[in-house]
Amino acid sequence: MSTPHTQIERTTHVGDNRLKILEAMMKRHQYRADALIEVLHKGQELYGHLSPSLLTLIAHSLHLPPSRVYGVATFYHFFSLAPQGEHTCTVCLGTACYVKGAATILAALERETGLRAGTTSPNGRLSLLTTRCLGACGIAPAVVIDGTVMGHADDDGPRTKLHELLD
Amino acid sequence: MDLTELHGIAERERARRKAIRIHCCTSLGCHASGALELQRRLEAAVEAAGRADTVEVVGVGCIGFCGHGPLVSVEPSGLLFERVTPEQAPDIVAALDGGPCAAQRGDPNHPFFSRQLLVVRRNGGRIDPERIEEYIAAGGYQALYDVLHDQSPAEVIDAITRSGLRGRGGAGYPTGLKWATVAKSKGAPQGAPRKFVVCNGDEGDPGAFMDRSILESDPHLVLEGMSIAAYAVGADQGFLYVRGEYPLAIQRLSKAITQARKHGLLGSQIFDTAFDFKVEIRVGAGAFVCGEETALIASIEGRRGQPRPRPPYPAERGLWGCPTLINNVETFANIAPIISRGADWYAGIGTAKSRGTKVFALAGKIRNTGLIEVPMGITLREIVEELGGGTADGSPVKAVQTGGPSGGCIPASLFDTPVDYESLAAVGSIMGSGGMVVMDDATSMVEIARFYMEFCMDESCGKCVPCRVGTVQMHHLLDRICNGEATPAEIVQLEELCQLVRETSLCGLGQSAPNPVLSTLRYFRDEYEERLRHEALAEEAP
Amino acid sequence: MSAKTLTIDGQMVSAGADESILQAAREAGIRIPTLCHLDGLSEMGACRLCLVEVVGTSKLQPACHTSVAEGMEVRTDTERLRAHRRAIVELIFAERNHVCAVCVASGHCELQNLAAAVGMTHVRYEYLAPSCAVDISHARFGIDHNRCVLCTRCVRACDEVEGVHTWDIAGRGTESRLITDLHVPWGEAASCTSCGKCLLACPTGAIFHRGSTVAELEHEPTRIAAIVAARSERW
Amino acid sequence: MADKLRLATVWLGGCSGCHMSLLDMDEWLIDLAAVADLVYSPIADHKHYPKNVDLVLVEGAVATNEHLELARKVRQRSRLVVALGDCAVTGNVTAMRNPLGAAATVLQQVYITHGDPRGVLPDDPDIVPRLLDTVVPLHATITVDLFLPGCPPSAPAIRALIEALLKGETPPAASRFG
Repeated sequence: MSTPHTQIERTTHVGDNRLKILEAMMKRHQYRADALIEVLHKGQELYGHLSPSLLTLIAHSLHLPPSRVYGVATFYHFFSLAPQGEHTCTVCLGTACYVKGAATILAALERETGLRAGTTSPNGRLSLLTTRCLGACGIAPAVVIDGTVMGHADDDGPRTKLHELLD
Repeated sequence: MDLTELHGIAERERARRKAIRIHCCTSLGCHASGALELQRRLEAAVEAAGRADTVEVVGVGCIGFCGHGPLVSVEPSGLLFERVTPEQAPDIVAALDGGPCAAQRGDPNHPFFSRQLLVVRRNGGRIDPERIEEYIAAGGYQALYDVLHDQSPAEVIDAITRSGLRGRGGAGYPTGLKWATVAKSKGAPQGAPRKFVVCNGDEGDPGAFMDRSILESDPHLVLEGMSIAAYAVGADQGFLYVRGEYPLAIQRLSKAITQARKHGLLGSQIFDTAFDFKVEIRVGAGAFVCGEETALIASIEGRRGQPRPRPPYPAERGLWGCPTLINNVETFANIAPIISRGADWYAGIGTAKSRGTKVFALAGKIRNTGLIEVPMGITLREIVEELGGGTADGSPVKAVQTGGPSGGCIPASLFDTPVDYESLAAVGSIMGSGGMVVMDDATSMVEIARFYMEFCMDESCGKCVPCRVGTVQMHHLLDRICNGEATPAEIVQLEELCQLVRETSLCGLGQSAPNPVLSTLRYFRDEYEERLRHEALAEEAP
Repeated sequence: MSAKTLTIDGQMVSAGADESILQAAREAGIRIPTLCHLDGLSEMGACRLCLVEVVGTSKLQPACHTSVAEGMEVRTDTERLRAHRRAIVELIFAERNHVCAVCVASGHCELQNLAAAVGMTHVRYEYLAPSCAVDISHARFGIDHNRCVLCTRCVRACDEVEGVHTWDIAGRGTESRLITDLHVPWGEAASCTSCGKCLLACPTGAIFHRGSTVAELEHEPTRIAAIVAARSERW
Repeated sequence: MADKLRLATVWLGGCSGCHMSLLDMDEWLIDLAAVADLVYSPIADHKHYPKNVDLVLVEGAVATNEHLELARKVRQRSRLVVALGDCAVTGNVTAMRNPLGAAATVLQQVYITHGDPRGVLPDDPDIVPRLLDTVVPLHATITVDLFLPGCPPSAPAIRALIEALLKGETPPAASRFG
C-alpha cells in the first residue's frame, strides 16, 4: 500500500507546490486535531475538492481516524468530495432572495443548463449550485458566478453571463 | 503601546485626513454592484480635477441603504448619492461644492436614516475598515485601555449587567449574567485552568446580514469587545467563528487582527498590563446548526458540528472542557460603546426589559432594503412603513418574518407590536439575530412555512431523532398541503408533529424548527385550509 | 459519596450525587425506555426516548444525561411522555426500512421491543423508504443500513472501548450514514480489528454475524459494560 | 339469522400467510361459523364485496390500483376494518420494493435488467393490475379501526381479537411486529 504522500505527488506536476503549502499550514497549526476544518478549507482551496488520498493524507498528518475526517468533511456543505466544474453558478436561496423569486431564477437556470441544482455537467465545465444565504439580502435576488456576486438578478442576467463564459 | 501612543496614532490620523472625504461603500451589497470600480474612478476623478490636496476617496464599511447601492457619501457636507455608476465619478467630484449632478441624490434626512440610532454601527460608512488608524481616530481602543487600567473585572461585569444588554444572537440571555457565570466558573476538576472567549459570527439565518456588515465595516469594534470580555472573565484566548460564506468579512478581520497584534492591542501584556489575549479566526464550513453554542464548540474543536445536551453549559464547560464565553458579533460590538459612554446611558435606550438598540437587516418585498439600527421598543409599523417605506410597488404588506427559521411570521394587523424580546415572543416569533423579511400578498404563507422547513430539514445535524426525522415528516406534510393533496386530518398531524419536535428535540434548531409553521398556522390558517383537498372522499364519508 | 433523595413517579428514591435520573430510576425498579444509551459507553442524549418531566422546569430532560438533585420530583410516565415516545419510535420506523419479518434480530431487537413497550400499533407517518446499502465485505460481519437507527452505539463502542474509531457517521440529517474508515467497504477498513464490539452494542439487526438468518441474531449489549468494568478493575 | 356477524376477509398485497393463520384457528372456526357469516373471502367463492359488512380482516399492503379500489370499497361497505398482519399494518415485505424506485423502475429491473434483457414488460391493464408507485400500508389509503401486527399474527391473537369484538369489548393491545 502506498503512502498518501506518494499518491498525492503522483497526480501533481513538477513545480506544483500545493502540497508544500498544505504541509506548512498544518505545521503552523502544530498538526493539532482541532485544526481539521481549517486544514480541509485549505485543502479544498488548493485542490478544488477533497479527494480520498487528500483526506487520508490529512488524517495521517493530524493523527486522526480516517472515519472522523470523512465524517467532518461530509458534515459541512462547503466541502466537496468530487471535483467542481470549471465554472460555478450559485443561486442564493436565502429568505430575501426566495421571496424575490430566486426559485424561478434557479428553475430557469436548470432548464437552460440541463443541470439539476447541486450537480456538475458531464463535460466538467459548469456546476450549478445553491447556497443558503450570502448575506446579500439588500440586493436580492443574488446569483454568484465564479465568485462574482450579481445583485438584483433576473432570469436573463445570469443566463447571458453563463453564455459568455461557456460559448 | 501606551495611552500616549494610542492618542498619537489618533492625532496623526486626524492630521493626515483631507478636508473633504468621499466615502465609497465597499461592503458586499455595493461591492457586488461595482463599488470597487467606482472607487477607482472617483480617485481618478479627484486627481483629474486637481483636488487631491483637499479631497480623499475612502473605501468605507456599510452605509446601510444596500438596496440603493453603490452608495457614496461626502463628509463634511453630508451629501449622499445612490446607484452611482463609474461614469458618474467626475460628476460627483464636480458636485462636491453643492453644484448640480447627474448622479442620483439620496436624502440623508430620509426616515431610513433619521429614525436610526447608531451605537454599534456608528463607524459604519464612516471609516475605512482596513485601517486600524481610522478606528483609533474614532476613539477606538480607549475603552479597552480604560478597563485594563481603571476597572477590575468585576466592575466591568457590573457595568455590562447594569447596561441591561442582552444577547443579540436571538435568545436574549442577559450578557452580564453570562459573563459573571464564566468569570466565577472554575471548569472541570481535571481540566486545564484556561478560559476562552468565542465570538459567534455564524450568522446562519437566511435573510440576515447584520453580523456580516458589522464585521466588514468595523472589525476592530468586535475585537475590542472581545478583549474587554476576555479581561472581565479571565480568558487569554479568543476564537472568532465566521461563516465561510463571508469571505470579505474574513479578509477584513484577518487584516484587523494582524494590525491589532502589530500595535500590541492583541497579544501579550496589552497596554503594558498583565493582560494577554490572542484571537484566532475559525472559518465555518456551511452548517446552520453551528450557531448553536455546543455545536459551535464542536466545530471549533474540529469535529462534526453536533450539539450536546446542556447542562453543563459552555460557561461551565465549553471548549476543551474549559469555561467558555460565547457571545454573538453584535453583542460584542455593543461592549466598547457601553464602557465608553456608561451603563446608564445605554440602559436609557430602549424599553425596561430590552435595553439598547438592535440592528436589523430589512429585506424582502420592501422599498428600502438595507441595514438599520433602531432603539428597542420601536414598533414594527415604524420600521416597515417609515424606515422601510412599505413595498416597492405600493401593494399592502402582508407580514414580516423575524427570527428566520427559528422565528415566525407576524401579520400586518399586529404591526403595532413593539420590537423587544418579550413582545415578539408573545406574538409567536422571536427577536432572532435581526433578520426581517417583509412579505406582500404575492407571498404564500404555506410556501414560506415549507421553505423554512426545508431549510431546517437540510440543516438538521441528524443527531436526535425528532429533529432528524420529524423535520422531514413536517416538510412532507407541508409539501402535500402546498400541492393540494392533503386532508384536514393532516393539518392536525402537522400540529402534533410541531409539538413533538418542539418539546423533544435536543437543541434549539429542532426546538424552534416548528415556529414558522405554528406562527403561519396561527395567523394564516385560512391559507392552509384553502389548499386542502376539497372533494369529499367517498370511502371515508361517515 | 453524598446521597440525594428524590421522588420518581411518586416513589422516594435515594441515589448517589453523580448518578443520572436513569440510573436512579433503574435502581428503584422504574423502567424508562432508552435506545442510544448503553451501559459502559458515554451518553449521547440523542434518541430522546428517556425524556422525563422534572417538576419546576417546563423543558423535558433526558434521564440519561441529567444528574439527580436533592428534592427533585421526576415523572417518567405521563400521558404526554407516552405520546412523545410512541411518536419517536414511529419516526424511527418510518425513517429506514425496518422489516421485522425478515430481520436477523427479530425477537431480540431493542427497536422491536420498544415498539411493543410504547404501544405502537402502526406508523402514522409516511415511510421514507430510502435506498440503503448492505455491506458484507467483512469476513465475519455485515452491516445492513436499512436497519440502522443512528444511535452511534457502535461508533462509541469502537472508539471508547476498543480504542480504534473505525466507525463514524458521514453526512448529516436523515442522509447520515455509518461509515468505516474513509467510507470504504468494511472488509477493506484497515483500522478494524474485527473485535466485534460494534456487533455486541448494536440494538437492532443492522450489524450482524455473516450467516445469521432470520431471528437468529442475539446481541449481547451487556458485555460492553462487562468489558468496561473488567478493564477499570485492572487499571 | 339476521343477528349473525357479517364477517369478511380480504387479501391485498401479501403472501396469504395471515389467511393461513386464520385457518390455523382450527376447530374454533366451527364455533365462529355459528355466530358469523363469512360474506366475502379469498377462501370462499364470492365475486363481489357485499354491503353492510360488520367486520372485515384485511391482509396485505396496498400495492396496485386494484388493491386501492378494493380497499376503498371495503371501507365504504364495512363497519369495522382491521388491518391484519404486518403487510397491512406496515407494508412489510410487500413494501420492500419501495426503495428501488417507482413502478416503472421496479418493473424494468425485475422483468428486464435482472430477468430477460430481451423480454417485455407486462402491459394489459384489464388483466394485470397496475402497480402503484409506492406500496403503502392500509391506513395510508383508508381509515383503519384496528391493527393486528405480526408476520403472520398468530391464530390465538386473531381469535382473541374476534372474540373480544363479538363480546363488544376492546380487543387486547397489539402484540409485536414480525
